[in-house]
Amino acid sequence: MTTNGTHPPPPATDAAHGDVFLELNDEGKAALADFAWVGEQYHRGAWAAHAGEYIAVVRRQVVGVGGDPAGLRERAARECGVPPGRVVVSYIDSPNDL
Amino acid sequence: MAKVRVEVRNHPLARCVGSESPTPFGLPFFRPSDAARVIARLPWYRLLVKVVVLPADADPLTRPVEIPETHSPPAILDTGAPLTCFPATLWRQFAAEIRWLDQPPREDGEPWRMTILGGSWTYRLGRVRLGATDINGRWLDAATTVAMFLDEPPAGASRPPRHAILGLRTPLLDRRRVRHAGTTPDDLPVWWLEDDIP
Amino acid sequence: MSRVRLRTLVERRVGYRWPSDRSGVPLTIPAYRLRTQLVALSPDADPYDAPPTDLEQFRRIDAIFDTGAPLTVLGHGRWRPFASDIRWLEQVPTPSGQPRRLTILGGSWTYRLAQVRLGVTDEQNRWLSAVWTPVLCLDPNPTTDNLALLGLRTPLLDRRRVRHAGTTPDDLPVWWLEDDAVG
Amino acid sequence: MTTNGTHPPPSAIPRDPTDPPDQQYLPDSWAPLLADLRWLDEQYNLGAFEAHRGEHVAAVSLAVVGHGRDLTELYERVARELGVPPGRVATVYVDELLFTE
Repeated sequence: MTTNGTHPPPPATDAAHGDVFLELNDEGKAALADFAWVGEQYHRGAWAAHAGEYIAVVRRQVVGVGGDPAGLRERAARECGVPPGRVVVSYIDSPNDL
Repeated sequence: MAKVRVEVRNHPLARCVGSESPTPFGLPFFRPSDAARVIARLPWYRLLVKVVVLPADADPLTRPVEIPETHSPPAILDTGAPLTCFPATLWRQFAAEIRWLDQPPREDGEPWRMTILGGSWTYRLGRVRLGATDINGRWLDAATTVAMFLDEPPAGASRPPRHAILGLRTPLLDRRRVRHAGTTPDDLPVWWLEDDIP
Repeated sequence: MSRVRLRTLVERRVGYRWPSDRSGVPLTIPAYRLRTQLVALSPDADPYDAPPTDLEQFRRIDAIFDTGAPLTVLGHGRWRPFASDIRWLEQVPTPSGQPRRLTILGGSWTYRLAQVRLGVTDEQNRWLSAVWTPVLCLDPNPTTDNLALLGLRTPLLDRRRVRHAGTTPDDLPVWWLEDDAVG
Repeated sequence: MTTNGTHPPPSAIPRDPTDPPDQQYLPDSWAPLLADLRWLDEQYNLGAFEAHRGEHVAAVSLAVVGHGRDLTELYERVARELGVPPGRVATVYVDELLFTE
């Protein structure tokens, strides 16, 4: 994982070791990239202000924050013009969650 | 050998203590022999597997070309949980793929409950077809898993888990291993869920 | 390479029926827990030696093997028998001055942070050498006094793997904790 | 092994031939204790300890010799009653139920 949030293609040695990769379409790749970006930013502490809430992300942009993940997803999908399944909705652990 | 990289996520516990360290994560403490009393931190982690819910009647060898986020929640890899578990906020999004099972009624007529220390929640039992992927698009073939699907608790009741929990009894772990493979350059542990090849 | 076998205990069998089944006979799913037998060593024991042979001490801990727990957690009733072997760590005061609390879903408990030298054994007398492991030692509380979780962050899991290796003839899953020989 | 107390305690535990060549083992002096621990697990899986949910069950020489919620008190009581070191007493914790019966 590079620092700018992009992901290099898996090294060929992985395939040589028998890894199975999905052949995702562009939408599938984009959703996975957003999911990865949320994780990277999490490790930098970027979501600290949203601990205990859900964030919605599309194209590496936070497009919503709240406590109702379903409503957040619907709203984000509508506003971004994407299917609900394209929106990455992630719960940000709070210090009160083990 | 098929495998997926398990996402390692720092737990934010105790991030709230001032700005004495550039690292926001970890439980702060003083080393016993450190006269200078420099604050050390003990990071906590969670292991998350991005499970993928497939249609119940999907061909066993189906490999999706697109994974709706509604159907691919990260689940805590939890050997301490006997069964897999989904909170209502998650399973409602893929409810159409669940094959519900009946449970024999309790003698007192009350619903079945799952209890973890201080919390207790009602649930329904069901089956769902789960595969697993990672941020690089690796894939572990799907298998049908029995899981507990938690009801939304009434207002004021104890809060249910926010994450899905991938428990011990899932065929996703059968003949597989959870492997710690060292650390990244920025000192995060590397974990894999992979086929067990003797 | 070393390994120990984890113990598989059946906590209960969850009954269910297919909705279409009119026979009235419920099926069951066994709900298992993985347990392991930890051994707490005294701080001055030889790091590479086996635990004492005289059995005069009672320092075993029957713990749930729990990758869902970020840290090892011991209730008061579990750490009290070997309290003299615990290395306590001084914690940074919280901004409120209140004791630190561990919150798990519905409950919240005060604790002290410590280190314990933990090794692992199994019922075939295999042994994984002891290492210093961070432990949350909970204060006395009836709800948690008997809690014992071997959590994720322990050197006992470093460069190791947890492996499901099939089932026994009576259909119990077989799990190993072992050195990672793959490299 | 399900019959209480009918087997003499083992003096050594047979090694598993599939173990790695450099596997470490506890000394054989642990064998009787480990046999009791194994027996407790077998009994647990047979449902023998359902009445003791939330308690520790103690065994010595393949027989249940006590139970209780306080582990230290249980060790000391059984050791005193049987005249064995507390460390010789095998115990298993019978977990609280995760699912309501």
